[in-house]
Amino acid sequence: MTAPLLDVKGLKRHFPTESPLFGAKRFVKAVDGVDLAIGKGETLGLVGESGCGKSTLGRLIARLDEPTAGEIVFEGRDIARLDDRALLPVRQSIQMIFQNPFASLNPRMTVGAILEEPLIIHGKGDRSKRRRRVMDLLGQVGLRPDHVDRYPHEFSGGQRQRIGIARALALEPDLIVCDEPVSALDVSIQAQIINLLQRLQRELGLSYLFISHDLSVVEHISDRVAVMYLGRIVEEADAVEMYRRPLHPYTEALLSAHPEPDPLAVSREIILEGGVPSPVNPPAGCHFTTRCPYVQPRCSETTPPLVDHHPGHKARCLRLDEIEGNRLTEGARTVEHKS
Amino acid sequence: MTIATLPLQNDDDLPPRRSLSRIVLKRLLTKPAAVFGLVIILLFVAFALVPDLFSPHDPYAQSLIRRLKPPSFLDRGVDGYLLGTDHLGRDTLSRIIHGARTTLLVSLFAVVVSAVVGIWAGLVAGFFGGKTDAVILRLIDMQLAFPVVLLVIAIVAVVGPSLTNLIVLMGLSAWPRFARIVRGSVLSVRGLEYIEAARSIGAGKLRIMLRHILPNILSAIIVYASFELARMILLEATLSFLGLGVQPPTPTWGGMINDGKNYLSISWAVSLFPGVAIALIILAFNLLGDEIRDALDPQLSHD
Amino acid sequence: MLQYVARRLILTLPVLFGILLISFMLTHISGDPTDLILSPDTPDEARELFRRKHGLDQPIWVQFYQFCVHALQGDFGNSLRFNEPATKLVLERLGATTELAVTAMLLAILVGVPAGVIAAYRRNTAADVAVRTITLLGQAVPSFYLGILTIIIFAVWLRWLPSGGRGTWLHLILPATTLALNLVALIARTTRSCMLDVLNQDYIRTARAKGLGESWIVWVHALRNAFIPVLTVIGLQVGLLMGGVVVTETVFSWPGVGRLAIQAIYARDFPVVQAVVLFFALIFVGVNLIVDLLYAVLDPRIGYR
Amino acid sequence: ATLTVAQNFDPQTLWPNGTTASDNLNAGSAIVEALFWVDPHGEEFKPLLATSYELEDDTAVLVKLREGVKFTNDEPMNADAVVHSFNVFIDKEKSPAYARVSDPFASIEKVDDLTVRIKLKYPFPPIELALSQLYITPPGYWNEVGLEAYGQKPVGTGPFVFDTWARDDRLVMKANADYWGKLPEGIDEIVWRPVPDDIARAAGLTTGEYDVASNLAVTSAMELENNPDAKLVPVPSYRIYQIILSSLEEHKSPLMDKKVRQALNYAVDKQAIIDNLFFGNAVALKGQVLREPQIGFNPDLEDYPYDPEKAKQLLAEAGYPDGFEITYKFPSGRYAQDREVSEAVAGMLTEVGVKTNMVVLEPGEFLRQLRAKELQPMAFVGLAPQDDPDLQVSQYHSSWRYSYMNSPELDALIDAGKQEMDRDKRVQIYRDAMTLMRDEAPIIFLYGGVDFYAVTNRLENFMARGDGRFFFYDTRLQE
Amino acid sequence: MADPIPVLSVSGLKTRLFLKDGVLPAVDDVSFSVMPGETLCIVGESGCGKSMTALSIMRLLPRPVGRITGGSIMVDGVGDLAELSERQMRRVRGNHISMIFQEPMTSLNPVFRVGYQISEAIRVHHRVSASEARDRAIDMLEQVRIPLPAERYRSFPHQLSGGMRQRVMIAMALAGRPKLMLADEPTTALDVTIQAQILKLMNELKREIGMSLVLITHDLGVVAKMAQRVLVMYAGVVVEEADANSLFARPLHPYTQGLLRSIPRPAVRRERKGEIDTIEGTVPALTALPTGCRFSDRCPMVHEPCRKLEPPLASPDDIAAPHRKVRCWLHASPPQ
Ligand SMILES: Nc1ncnc2c1ncn2[C@@H]1O[C@H](COP(=O)(O)OP(=O)(O)OP(=O)(O)O)[C@@H](O)[C@H]1O
Ligand SMILES: Nc1ncnc2c1ncn2[C@@H]1O[C@H](COP(=O)(O)OP(=O)(O)OP(=O)(O)O)[C@@H](O)[C@H]1O
Ligand SMILES: [Mg+2]
Ligand SMILES: [Mg+2]
Repeated sequence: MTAPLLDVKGLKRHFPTESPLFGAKRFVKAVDGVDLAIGKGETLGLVGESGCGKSTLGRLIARLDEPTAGEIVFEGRDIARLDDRALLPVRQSIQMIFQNPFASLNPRMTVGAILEEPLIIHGKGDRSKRRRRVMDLLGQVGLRPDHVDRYPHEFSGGQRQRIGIARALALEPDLIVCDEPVSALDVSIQAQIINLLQRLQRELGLSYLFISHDLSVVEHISDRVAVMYLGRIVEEADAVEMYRRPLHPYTEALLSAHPEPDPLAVSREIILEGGVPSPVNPPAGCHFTTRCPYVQPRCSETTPPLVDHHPGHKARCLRLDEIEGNRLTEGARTVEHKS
Repeated sequence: MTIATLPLQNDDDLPPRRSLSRIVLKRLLTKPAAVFGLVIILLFVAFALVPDLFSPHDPYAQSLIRRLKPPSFLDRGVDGYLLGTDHLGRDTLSRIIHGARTTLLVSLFAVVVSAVVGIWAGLVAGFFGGKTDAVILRLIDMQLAFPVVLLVIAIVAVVGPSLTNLIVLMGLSAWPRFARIVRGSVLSVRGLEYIEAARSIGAGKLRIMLRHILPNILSAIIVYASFELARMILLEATLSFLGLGVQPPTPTWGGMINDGKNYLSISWAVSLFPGVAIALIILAFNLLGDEIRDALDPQLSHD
Repeated sequence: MLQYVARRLILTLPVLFGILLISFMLTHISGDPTDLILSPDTPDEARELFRRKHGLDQPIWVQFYQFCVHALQGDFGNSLRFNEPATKLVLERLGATTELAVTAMLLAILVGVPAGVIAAYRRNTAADVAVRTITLLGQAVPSFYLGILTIIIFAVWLRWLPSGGRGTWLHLILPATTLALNLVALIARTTRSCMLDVLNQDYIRTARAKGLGESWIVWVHALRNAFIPVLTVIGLQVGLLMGGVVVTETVFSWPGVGRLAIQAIYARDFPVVQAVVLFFALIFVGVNLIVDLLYAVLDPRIGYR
Repeated sequence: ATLTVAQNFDPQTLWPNGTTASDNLNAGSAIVEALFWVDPHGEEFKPLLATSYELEDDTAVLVKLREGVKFTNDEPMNADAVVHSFNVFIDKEKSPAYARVSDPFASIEKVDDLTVRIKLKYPFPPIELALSQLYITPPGYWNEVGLEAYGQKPVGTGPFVFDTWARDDRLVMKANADYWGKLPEGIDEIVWRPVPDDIARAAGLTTGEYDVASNLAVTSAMELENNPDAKLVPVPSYRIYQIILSSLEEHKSPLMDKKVRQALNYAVDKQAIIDNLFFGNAVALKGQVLREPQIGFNPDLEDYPYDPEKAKQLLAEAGYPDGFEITYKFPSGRYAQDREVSEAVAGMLTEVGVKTNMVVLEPGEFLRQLRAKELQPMAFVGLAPQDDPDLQVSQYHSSWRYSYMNSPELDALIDAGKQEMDRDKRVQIYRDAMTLMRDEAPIIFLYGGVDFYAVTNRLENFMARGDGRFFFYDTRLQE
Repeated sequence: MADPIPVLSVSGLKTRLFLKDGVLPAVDDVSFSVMPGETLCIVGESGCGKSMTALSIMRLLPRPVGRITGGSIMVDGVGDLAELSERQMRRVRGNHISMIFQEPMTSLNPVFRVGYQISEAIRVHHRVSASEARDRAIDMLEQVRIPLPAERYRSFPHQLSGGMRQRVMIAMALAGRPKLMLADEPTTALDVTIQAQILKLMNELKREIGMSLVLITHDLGVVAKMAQRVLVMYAGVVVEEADANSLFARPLHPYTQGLLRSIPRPAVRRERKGEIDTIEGTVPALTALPTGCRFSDRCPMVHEPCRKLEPPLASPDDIAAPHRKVRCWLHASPPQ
C-alpha cells in the first residue's frame, strides 16, 4: 500500500476552559488522540454526535487550529506545527467547505471577489487570468457567468454552497475537508450538492474528509467511515462493512436510531439511556460507559485501544467478542415499531 | 478541463453590475427619512464649505446699536436679520451658517479621531484576544473611569483651546466607547464561518481584519458614530460653557448657545436658533445613520 | 463568587494606578498653583514659602514618589486652597453628589426603561415617536442650557421649585432631571433596540404559546432579558454621570464633588483634583463591579468566572 | 429674622487673613474684626477694634485699642491678642496672601494692656490700609486649635458668631448678643450660600430665596431693576479694565511704537462698550488708571476720544497704513463680560485695520501668563490692587513682576511717591505720573467696572465697597 | 358508532405576510383535519409554509406582518380560532392546543428556571397555588422521563442538554393537557440518538394522554416512523395528502416522488457513488411564483396545462384512492 495522502497520528486538541483564580487549569478535550488516514481520491466519512469533536478535527486537518499534540502528515510532511507563513503553500492543497452556506460567505463581497481572493493571496495570474479562472470555477459548480457580480444574499442556499465549493476548488487542492456541507440545505438541494461533490471527485481526483451526522449521506458518499465519540475514534471501517456490521455499541445505537424513510421498515432501535457526559469531564476508561447497554465495571478501568477486529475494521471496545456473538439477544433494548 | 455544467436556474433577467455604494445610495434615496437627513446634512455641509454664499451678513460684523434684536418676522425685528442679532449685534443667521464650519469640523473630526483610534483598538482587541485584549480592556477601563470633562478641562487648561487641540482631545476622550462597540462586534463576527473561510484560503490577519471583519461591523460603527457626533457637539458646547471652547469670535453653535444663555431673559432668540441647528443636525445624522445601517444590511429585503 | 470579586478587584489595581499616574501628570504639567491660589501681587518670598510648605519645590519625580506612597494610604495631602486634607474635602461632598447622581440615575432608569419598552412594543406609533423625540432632545440640548432654562421656567416664572441649593426633595427635582435627560436618551434608546431584539426571540413565542398575557410577556419575560445589555449601558453611564455633575452642580449650586473638582482644576489644587479623580474612578469601578455581579443575578448563563 | 446671602463661592477659610478673596472676607469679617475699616460710604478710615492710631515718627505707629471688648469665647481682646495676631499676620508662611501689605511691618510691642506700638521697616504712606487688614484673633483659642481649624470655626469679636457650615452649601452665623458695638437690626441669623452660576444667583434673588446677591451679571441686573421686592445696588469697583500693550524689548511687536499704542486708544469706542455691554453701568477712565476720588487722580486729563480716522492716521505715520496682525489674549470667565468686551474691542480694532488673533485663556492659565509676563503683546486685564495710588501705579514699575512697560521716568515718579509721607506732594507726584502714562499709552484705557448687588427691599442701609466687600454694620432688616 | 369529530379542522387557510416590499402568500388555501389520537405529519422543504401554517393555528404569526386573510380553523369544543379575540385565544393556547418549536436552545427563556417556566404554563390556565403548580410541574418533568425531576426543576435552561431542553418544552406543552399538540420540527436540532429518544417519548405520551399530534418536519425518515397521515407542502400549498403507507409506497405528485428519490436510500447506496436522483432547480420565491402549477418549472413531467392553471387539490381521478388528495394535472382532468 502506498503512503496515504494524509496521515494523522495521535492528534489532540485540548481547549483550556476559564480557570478559577487559583487551582488547576481545566480542559475541554475536544480531540483526544485521533489516528486516521485518507488516501488519494478517497472519501473518509466522519460521523458522531454533536460536540464529539468532528469539526475540531476537521479544522485541525485544515490547519485552521493548532493541535495540542500529534502529527498531521500531509504528503509526507508534518504540517502540525507550521506557522502561518509556512502554511501558505499547504493551504493550497487542503481546503475546506463549511456547513452553513449563509454564514460562510462574506456578505459584503461579491461572488467574484470571494472566488478571486484566494488567487490574489497566492499570487495566481494577473487580473484577466484570475477573472477567467473565476468564470471557469463558476461553470464547474454550475453557476452562470453573470452571477459573478452578485452578492451572496442574492443566492439560494444551494447556490451559496456551490460558491463555497468553488472557493475551495479555486486553488486546486488535493484534499477537501467538508464539514457538514449539506446539513443546512433543503432536502431536494442536498442531493444536487452531493452529486456535484462526487462528480468533482471523479474528475479532479480529490480526496474528501466528509463530516456529517446524516448517516445515509455518509454511507452514500464515503469509501470508509469513522465514528467518533467524545474526542476519540471508536470505530473505523469500509462504509459497506460498517453499515452492515457495526461493532461498537455506540455505532450500533447510532445506526439503529437513524430513521429509514420507509414506514414499513421494522426498526430495531436501540434507545440510549443515561446522561451525555461532558467533554470537560469525560468518564474514565471507555468514554461510552455512561450510556452503554453492555457496560461492565472493567470498562471504566482501562481505555480500550482501537484495534483491527476484522481486517480493515477497527473498533475501540473491550467487550467486542462477547457482544458480537449475542448481539440483539442480550443487553440491548430494542423497540418494535408499527406493530 | 471543463465539467458539464449543471442546469441553470431560471433567472434570465440578469441584473446589471452594481457596486455596493451605488446600491446603498439608491436604497437610501427611496427612504423619505434618509432623504430628509441627507438634505439637511448636505445643506449644512454646504454652509460649512462656502458659508459666504449663504450668509446674508459678515458673521463678525458687529454693531452694538443693533444688538439683541429678535427675528425679523417678529415685532422689533430688523429687516434683513432673519433670526435676529446676538449680544454684539451680529447676525444670528450668518453666525449659524458660518458656525456650521467649526461645529461640523470639530465634531466630525473628533468623531473621526475617536473612531480611528477606537476601531483599531477594538479590532485588535477583539481579533487577537488573550493578553492583547486584556491590556486594551484595561486601557479602556482606565479611560472610561476618568471623568471625560475633567480630563478635557485639565488638558485644555494646559495646552489651550485651539481648534486642533479640541479635536484631538475630544476625539481621544471618546475612543474607548468606540473600542468597546467595535470589540463587541468583532467578537460576534470573529466566530463566523466566513472568517474561518478566509483563513482557510490563507488570508493574513490584516487582510481578515480589514477586508472581512471591518466591512461587516461597519453598520454598527456608523450608527454609533451618529450618536457620538451628537455627543461631540454637546461636549464642545459644554466646554464653551466652562470657558474652554473654540476661540471667539469664531462662531460655533454650542458657543452661541452659551453666549445666548446669559441673555435668555432679554432675548430668547439668541440661544434658541443655534439650539435648533444642533437638534436638526443631530436628527439628520441619527436618521441617516439608522437608514444606512438598514441599507447596508443584506438581511433586510430591499428593492 | 468571592473569588470572582477578588479577581475583578485585582484587575482594577493597574487601572487605578494608571488613573493616578495620569492625574498626577496632568495636574503637574498644567501650571503652578501658587499663581492661582495667591494673589498676583504676592511677593516672591511668600510664594517660595508656600511652595516649600506644600512640597512643590521638590523635583517632580520626588513629588510623584511621595504622592504614590501617600496615595496608597488614601492620603492625597492637604488641599492647597483649603488647607485641609483633600480626602476629607471630597468625602464631605460625596453624599451630596451621590444623592444627586443616584436620583438622576434612578429617574433615568425609571423613565428610560419603560419608555424604551413601550417604544419597542408599539413600534412606529405615536408613543414610539414621542420617545424618539425625547431621545433626540436629550442628545441635542446641552445640560447647562437645560438647567438654566428649567430654573427660569420652574423657579422664576412658575415659582414651583427652588432655584438651587440642596435641602428638601424639591431641591433635587430640577438638577436630577437635568442630569437625567442625557441618560434617559441613551437608556431609552438601548432599551428600545434590545427589546426589539428580544421580542423577536423564540422564547417570547414560546411564552405566547403557553397562553400568557401580553403585559406579563413584555414586562417580565422580555424585559428581564433586554435589561441585561441595558445594564451595561447604565454601568458605563456612570462615567458620563460623573462628568455631568460638574456642570449640573455648578448651575444648581449643588454642594457636591463636581463643583469641588472644577474649582480645584481651575485653581490647580493638585491634591483635590487627584482625590476627586480617584474617587470617581473608584465609584466607576465599583458600580461596574456591581453591574457585573447583577448580570449573574439577572442572567444565569453568566457564572462568576 | 434670617438673612440669606448668595455669593459666587464658598469661603475657603473664615480667617480673614487666610486669603484676600472677597467672598471669604465678607463672611469671615462678620465674625473676626480688624483694627480699622474703610467705610464704603465716605471711603473713610474708621476705628473698629482700635480707637485711634498715631504716627510717632515715619516708622513707628502707636495704636490704642477699644476697651472692654471680648471674644465670643470670653477671651479678652487686648494688646496680647493684637500682638499675637500681628505676629501671625507678618509671618509670610502663615499668611502669604497678605505678604504685600504686611511687608512694611517690622515688629510690635505691647505698651500696655490697651496700647501697642508697631514698628515699620520703612515709611509707608498707606499705613491705614495695612492696619485695616490686620484681623484680631483670640490667642488662647488659636493656639489651642491651630490655623487650619481656626479657619473652619473661627471665634472673633464681630457682630456674628459661627454656627454651622455645610461645605459648598450653607454657612450659618448667629447674631452675637454680646457684641460690643451696635448690632445690625433685625438680623438674627445670616446664611451664606455659594451659588456659582450668575443666572441662578439672580434667579434665586427673584424668587426670594436670597436676600442679598453679589456679583451679578449686568444682564441679570437689568432684569432685577424691575423687581418690586428688591433693589439693585451698583457699586463702582476698584477694578480698572485695560488692555495691556506691551512695549518691552523682549516682546517685539508693532506696539513698541508709541504712536501705534495711541492709535489703538483712539480706535476703541469705550463709551459704546459701556453703554451697550454694560447698559451704561461702567465708568469711563479719564485717560488714567486712578479713579476720581483717589489721591493723585488728575482732573486735567481727558480720555482718548473715539476717533478711528486719527487712529488710522497715527498707524500710517507709524508705518502701518494697512494695519497689522497681532495676538490678543483674554480670559474667559475671569471678569464680568470679559469675552464680550474682548470680542467688541477686537471688532473695533478691525475697523482700523488691526486684525487680532484672539487667544482665549482659561482663568488659571490666564493668571499664570499674567504673572509670567507672557500676556504679550496685547491682553485684556482688569487690575484691582488695594485702594492706594502706590499699590495701583507700582504695577507699571519696570521692576514689577508683570509690568509690560519700561519707562525710567515713570519708575522715578513711582519710587518717589512710594515713600512720600506728605499728602500734597504725593498727590502731585501721581498726577505727573498719570500725565506721563496717558501719553505713553502702555495700555488701552477702557473703563472702571461696576459691581452689582441685588438686595431685598427688607434690608436697609446695605453697604458695599469697590473691592467686592460688603458689611452689615448699621443695616436693618425689616420683618 | 358515529364518525369521530376531528380535533382540528382547517379549511381554506390563507396566511399573508405584509412585508415592506410586497405581500407574501406564505400559506395558500390549506385544508386538512386531524382526528383524535392521530399523528399528522406536514413535510416539505424549507420555506414552503409549514411553520406559518402551525403559527396561523396558534395565531402566533410574526407581528405585525403576518395575518390570516381567509379560511377557518375549527377546534373541537372551541370554535373557529380565526374568529376569536386575542384574549379568548390566550385561553386556547397551551390549554386546548400546545405547540413546541424546533429550537430547544432558544425556545426556553434563558433567565428563568425551567421549573418555573412549566409551572407558569400551568398557573396561567388553572387556578392553583404556587406549590401545587410546582408539584404538577415536577410531575410533568417526571412524565417526560427527566431523571431527578425535583432537582431539575431548579435548573436554568443552559444547564440542560439539547435533548433535556426539548423534553422540558414538551413538558411545558403538556402542562395544560391539550387535545392537540403542534410540534414544529421538534428534533431537527438534535442528534439522531437523542432524536430517537424524543420521538419515542412523544409517541408514548400521545398514547398515554390520548392527544392528537401535528408533526412538522422535513425528514422523511421521521415521517415514516411517526405519521399516520402525511401532508406534503410545496411553496405555500398542500400538494399531496395521504396516509403514510400509501404515500411512501406510491407517491403521486411529482414533487413527492422527487423528494423521496433524492434521499440516498439503501437501494441507491448499494451502488455507491452513483448519482442520486434530484429535483433540479430551486424552490421558487413566494413572491415570484410561476403561473399555473407552482412546481411546473422543476417538474420532469410538466405538460401543457401545468403552465397555465394551478391544479386543484383533489382525489386522484386516475387511481382508486379515496382517502388521498393530490394537486396535479396528471391526476385530474384539466378544465376544457
Ligand atoms: N474554540 C473552542 N474553545 C473551547 N471549546 C471548544 C472550542 N471549539 C470547540 N470546543 C468544544 O469542543 C468540543 C467539540 O466541538 P466540535 O465543534 O468539534 O464538535 P462537533 O462534533 O463538530 O459538533 P457539531 O456536530 O455540533 O458540529 C465541544 O464540546 C465544543 O464545545
Ligand atoms: N417574519 C417573516 N418575515 C418575512 N417572511 C417570513 C417571515 N417568516 C417566514 N417568512 C417567509 O414565509 C415563508 C414560509 O415560511 P415558513 O417558516 O412557514 O417555512 P417552513 O416551511 O416552516 O420552513 P423551514 O423548514 O425552514 O422552517 C418563507 O418563504 C419565509 O421566507
Ligand atoms: Mg461541527
Ligand atoms: Mg419552519
